[in-house]
Amino acid sequence: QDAVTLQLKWVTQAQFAGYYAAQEQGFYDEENLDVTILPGGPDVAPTQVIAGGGADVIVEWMPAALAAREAGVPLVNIAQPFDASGMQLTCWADTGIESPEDFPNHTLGVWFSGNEYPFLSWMSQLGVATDGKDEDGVEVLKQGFNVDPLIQRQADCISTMTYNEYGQVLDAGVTPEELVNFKYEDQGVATLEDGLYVLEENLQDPAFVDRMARFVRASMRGWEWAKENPEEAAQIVLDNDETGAQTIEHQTRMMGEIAKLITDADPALDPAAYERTVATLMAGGSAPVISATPEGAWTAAVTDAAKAQ
Amino acid sequence: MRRAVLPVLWVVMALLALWYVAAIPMNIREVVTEAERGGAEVWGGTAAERQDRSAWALALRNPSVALNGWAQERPRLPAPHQVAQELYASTIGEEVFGRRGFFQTGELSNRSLVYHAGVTLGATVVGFLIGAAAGVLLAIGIVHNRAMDMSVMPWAVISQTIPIVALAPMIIVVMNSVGVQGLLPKAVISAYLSFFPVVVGMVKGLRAPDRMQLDQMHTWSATQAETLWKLRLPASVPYLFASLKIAIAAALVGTIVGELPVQRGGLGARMLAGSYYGQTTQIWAALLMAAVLAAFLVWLMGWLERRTLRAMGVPA
Amino acid sequence: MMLVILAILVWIGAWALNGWLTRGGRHRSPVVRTAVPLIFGATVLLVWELLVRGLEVPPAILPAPSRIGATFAGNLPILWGDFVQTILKGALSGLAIGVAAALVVAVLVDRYDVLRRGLLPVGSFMAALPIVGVAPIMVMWFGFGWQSKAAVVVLMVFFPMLVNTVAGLQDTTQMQRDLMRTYGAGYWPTLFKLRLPAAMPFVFNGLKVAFTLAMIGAIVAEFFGSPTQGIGFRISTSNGALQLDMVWAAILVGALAGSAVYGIISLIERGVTFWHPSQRT
Amino acid sequence: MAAASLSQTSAPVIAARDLNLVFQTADGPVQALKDVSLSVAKGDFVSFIGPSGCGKTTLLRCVAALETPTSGTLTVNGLTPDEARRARAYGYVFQAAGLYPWRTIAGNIRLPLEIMGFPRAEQDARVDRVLKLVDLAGFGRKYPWQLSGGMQQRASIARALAFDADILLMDEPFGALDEIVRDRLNEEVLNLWARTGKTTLFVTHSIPEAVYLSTKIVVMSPRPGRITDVIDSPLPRERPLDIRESPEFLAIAHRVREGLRAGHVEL
Amino acid sequence: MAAASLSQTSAPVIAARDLNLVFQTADGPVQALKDVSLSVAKGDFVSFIGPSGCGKTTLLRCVAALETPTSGTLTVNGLTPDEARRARAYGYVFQAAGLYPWRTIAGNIRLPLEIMGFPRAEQDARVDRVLKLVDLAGFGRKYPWQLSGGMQQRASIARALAFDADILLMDEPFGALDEIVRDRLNEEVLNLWARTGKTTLFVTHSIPEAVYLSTKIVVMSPRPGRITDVIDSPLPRERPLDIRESPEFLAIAHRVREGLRAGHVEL
Ligand SMILES: Nc1ncnc2c1ncn2[C@@H]1O[C@H](COP(=O)(O)OP(=O)(O)OP(=O)(O)O)[C@@H](O)[C@H]1O
Ligand SMILES: Nc1ncnc2c1ncn2[C@@H]1O[C@H](COP(=O)(O)OP(=O)(O)OP(=O)(O)O)[C@@H](O)[C@H]1O
Ligand SMILES: Cc1ncc(C[n+]2csc(CCO)c2C)c(N)n1
Ligand SMILES: [Mg+2]
Ligand SMILES: [Mg+2]
Repeated sequence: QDAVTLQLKWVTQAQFAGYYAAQEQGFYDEENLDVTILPGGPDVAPTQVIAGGGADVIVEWMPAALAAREAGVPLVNIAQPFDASGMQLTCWADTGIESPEDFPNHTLGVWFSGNEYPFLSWMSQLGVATDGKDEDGVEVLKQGFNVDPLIQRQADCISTMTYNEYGQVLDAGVTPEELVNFKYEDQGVATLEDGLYVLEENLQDPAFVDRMARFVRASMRGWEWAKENPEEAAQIVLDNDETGAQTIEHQTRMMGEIAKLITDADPALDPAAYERTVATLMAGGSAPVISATPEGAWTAAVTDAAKAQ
Repeated sequence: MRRAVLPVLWVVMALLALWYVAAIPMNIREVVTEAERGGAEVWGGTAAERQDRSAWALALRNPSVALNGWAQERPRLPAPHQVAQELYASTIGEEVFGRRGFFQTGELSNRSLVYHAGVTLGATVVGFLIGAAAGVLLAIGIVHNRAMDMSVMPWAVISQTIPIVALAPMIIVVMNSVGVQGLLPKAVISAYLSFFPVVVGMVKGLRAPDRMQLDQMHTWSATQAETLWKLRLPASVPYLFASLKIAIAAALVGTIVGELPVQRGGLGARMLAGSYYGQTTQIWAALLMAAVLAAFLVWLMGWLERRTLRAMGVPA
Repeated sequence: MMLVILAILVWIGAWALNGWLTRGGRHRSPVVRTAVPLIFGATVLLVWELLVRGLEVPPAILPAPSRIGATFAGNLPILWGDFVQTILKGALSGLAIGVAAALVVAVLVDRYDVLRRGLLPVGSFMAALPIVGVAPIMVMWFGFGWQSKAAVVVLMVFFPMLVNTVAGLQDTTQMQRDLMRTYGAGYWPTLFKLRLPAAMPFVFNGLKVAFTLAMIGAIVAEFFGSPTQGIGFRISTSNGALQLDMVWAAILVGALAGSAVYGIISLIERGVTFWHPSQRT
Repeated sequence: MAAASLSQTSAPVIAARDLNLVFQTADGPVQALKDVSLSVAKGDFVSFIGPSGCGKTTLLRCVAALETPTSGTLTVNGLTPDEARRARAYGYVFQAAGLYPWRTIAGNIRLPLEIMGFPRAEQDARVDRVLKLVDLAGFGRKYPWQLSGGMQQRASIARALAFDADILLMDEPFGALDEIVRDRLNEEVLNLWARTGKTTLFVTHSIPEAVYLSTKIVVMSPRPGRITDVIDSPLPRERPLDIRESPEFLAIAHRVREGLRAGHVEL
Repeated sequence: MAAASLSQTSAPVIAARDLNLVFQTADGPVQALKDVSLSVAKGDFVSFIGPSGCGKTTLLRCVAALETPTSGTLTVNGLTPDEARRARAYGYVFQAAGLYPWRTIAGNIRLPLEIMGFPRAEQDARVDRVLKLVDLAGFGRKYPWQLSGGMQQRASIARALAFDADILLMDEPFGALDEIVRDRLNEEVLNLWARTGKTTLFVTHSIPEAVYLSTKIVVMSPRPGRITDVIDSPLPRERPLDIRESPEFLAIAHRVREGLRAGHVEL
């Protein structure tokens, strides 16, 4: 069997159900692959892990991947299972925020560690400063790992994923009517999330490309299976969670929301979505995320091979 | 015995009482909001307006719901009995009745704090042993070599002002990425934190023999090794144990910090997971478990110290 | 490979030099006393630089010191902001509150035996507790600003400080106490004229421990939520963005600040406990 | 008070009758003092001598109200020791100088004066006076560790003298010093005593020292601590150091030594 | 060696000529020994007496090769001190007993034997022998803190005797003990010396002790440390404690005291 190490972007949760499902259902075995799945965490940068040789392939968001590319880690997108972005800004309705124009003079929670790029890009397109609360600026907080800042009203808006944090807000007893959501997807600043990235030099090796093709193929089967069997998929995730902190209810719901982001079984990257992501990141105002249009940051070679069987 | 235990009991009870009292204002905002959502008439205006009111005012003016602060699902400050329940549920409860508990599967459940405490304990002990050994060796070098004393000692002090725990994620990830995984990266951090107190204590201890004792060795033409083995090391034992007690507590902190970024079990991972899902009670339970572990480790050092000293013939 | 061999040679050469400098009576001269540790530090940096270059370590894993230095010099305003946020606001304010509280409680504990026998065991239990675990809770309670960092610091420094101070207040000899009694001195004169001065060496020992803890607490708490500056914020975000040179520059800020504050505490200690044998050389 | 003391023939400053003191220790009770009776007249210089552990220190501590006898009566100036302590009747000098290292010599001498609330100017005057008395004028601003052991011990005596206590209690004040320095200080103590006329209780291990200094020598024996001999010295008040080679001196010393040897436990 | 010592008239074990020793300190040089010349014959018991800081310890340390004189010559058994040290010529007894608390009395005495590589059986035999010699048979398995100060000091002497050093060096071995215990130990040291005939150098602050023990008394004066008087004792080798009240004894004591007082610095 060929060994593949996959580094996830975040902790073990239904966001990665497809990979765990492929593992447990034996899809990887059928492709003659021995896959090791490394969970991530709040301070694990998958880009760093792959740069140091700790993984063959990583799940990463495109902004972080392109930024890493500029920083000297030549990452290439080989597949894009997630078609839509799940990121949004969730605000209390009673703060008077009804549209992005109302953001100034409010406090916004944002994820950092490479996830702040879409937000900064969006704000610069809106012409909103991010260095303090005033008439045309917002106060930005480095949001921690949970939704407490919103519940405790320390922030007027926080970043949430449709499949995870938003559900946690509702779990805390808040009703959807009390909230206003701004999906990045709707604001035209969506960036591609959860793609599979490898190091450019490895793609020279046909054996590696073949191994990745089999990996992508099996993974997509995993995703298909997970979408069809959300409860079982959630249970598989739970069994793989080494912290033992997840609950089945939460993972089942997450699986449902994740399914909405994987609109088709095609792992190929949509060039239009790619262009839009790059455009968003280049529009980062005074400090764009990436300064030059990336070249060769994605390839269809692997997905083509995967589809070819 | 009674003289020793009773005051501790009083203090613990006072702390518990304080804790219960504090839980009311700490949780009152959520309690009131919840009541409001349930359709109750509450004092204090809208949720946003209530933000500006004092917690005690809210508690006193909404007396019918104030005590709900002791039974919140996601409290800011869980009441002591909630923590106790969680502690029970995630130890005995989980292992005995849980789907993956010890009684079902013959293995410790990864949902139980017993399992996580074990993971943390392993890395702590390994890290502590590495750190203590390195510390003792470095101290021996420093005592015997002036160049080492003068060049290393100032940097050892400075090294402790480096926020190593802030480096922990990077160390973990970097080690991870060169293929070192699991227990060792965490142990490296706990070793780093535990080596310094050992160096300081051991340098002091190895230098504890006075001029007279060293001269005595000299008149007998003892070699450096003999002096080390028969004089310096035995003389340093009390200092060694004093610093080992500090070192093992530091090692535990190091492990827990090392467990935060990589969600692979351990009390640190557990605390973070609790934080990630807003499960304050779970954090508190993990914290308490860590405290018990710390107390146990420090006690263990004390016990070893007493055993060693007794074996050496020093009066209790 | 050449560079790696060079690194090894530099290391051996520096040790030989330091060995030579510290032999004979030379080690007593103040010049040698400062030169030796500096040579050691410079050697470590040089060897690091050579190894990183020689082994071609990717900058995303470990940047060379020269690069870190350049980043540090190029981002002084940002790093200054981080320093103010984390050290001045978070660590030092928390240290001040925690130490003050510990001193007051220590006097009470020293006065009332019940407290000593009750609070001290609980205190030493708490002192061994990995307080970093409360960082997320403090961020939840006190918000994202420096206040939550200060709260973590207060909790971290309180018990070590308390235990040290209580030990210090009791570090008087029977003779010194008896002397006070033969003067018919009451509680307060004894406290101010005997116990507090006698406790000072312990207080400063505690302060040195507490200070390192304060740094750790303030920085780690920023991992759980912060405004968009601070040493911990810089380290975690730059690390996520693979700007390791920035990570190390932020660490350098921490180490510089740490060494400076340590030095200041030592100086004050020298002034206050000039009479203690350890200070009298 | 005055009437009462006049009405008595001996007017004892310190009167102890049948003192007993038992320490309760982990190993059981230790009888430190057994049936000790003693009376000290005003202006007496009383030396206590006896093997280690015989209760010399304990007896002094009882007088200074630092220990409470288990039974028996003890009065100081007709008061209980504790009342006398609160009336600041004692100047206590310990074996080690026991100066506070964080205070200068003058600061150390001033300490009891501060506590007793003397006005500032008076403090200064007294510090100057006693510094001169013990021959340390000019050393007031030094710190204790900057002085030799003998000078420290003199400073500690100065401290005990500064507030004009009625009774000077000295517990082996020169035990840690070498013989030559000790000789010198013995002479000075004698001078001081002649000049101030203070009632003095003095503990020592040295037979010549006890004989040289005292008007009354109390020999004690250990376990349980008893008084075995009380010798009233026939030596004149004026005593040059050479007196120690005189036959009277040697006779007393011999009597003390015999008393000691009799009471001494087997090693 | 034997031939050499027979061929000389005095055959000195220790011969010092014009020794000088200057310590370089932060406050400038301190002359600890100045022009010290001395010769000690085999079997002598030499006491060194002098005020604190006069260089007694320094002189002993030079003999034991723990310090190196700045100038002058010093030979021990015809060898340099360092060669003599390596030949294990010295048994050094310090002021405090300096026993290791983690070793039993026997273990403490065995320590130098272990270091010198004596075979195990021989070690045991020697430990037994010296324990008996200092009257501590049966106490071998006790720990130091279980013994009185006097017994500890005897154990420390036993340790110095165990490996049959040629020369016994004692630096104020009884300084910390009370006078009665001290008397007893003085008698025992004298006995021991009579039995073993070891050349002994003995530092003390006590005039009676020096006179009582020695065949030769060296009086020193401080700053810079010089020898001011060397007194060959006319006392017989056999010395009961009472000898201390004899006129010869007092005469020597007087001479020592005068010598001391002359050299003593102003306090
Ligand atoms: N606080 C105490 N608790 C128990 N026993 C005590 C205490 N103080 C003294 N003793 C015991 O009482 C006895 C007398 O002690 P004390 O200190 O008065 O002797 P001393 O004559 O002053 O001896 P030294 O010459 O050694 O100073 C000793 O056996 C001692 O162990
Ligand atoms: N290592 C040293 N460095 C500097 N000066 C020293 C050192 N050792 C001794 N001295 C000085 O040398 C002088 C003689 O010291 P030494 O210890 O020989 O005196 P001593 O006669 O043994 O005194 P004591 O009776 O107090 O033991 C003193 O002034 C002392 O301060
Ligand atoms: C510190 C930190 N906070 C948030 C994210 C963002 N993020 C990326 S994937 C994911 C899972 C969805 O719940 C989340 C929250 C991050 N990477 N690091
Ligand atoms: Mg006493
Ligand atoms: Mg000496």
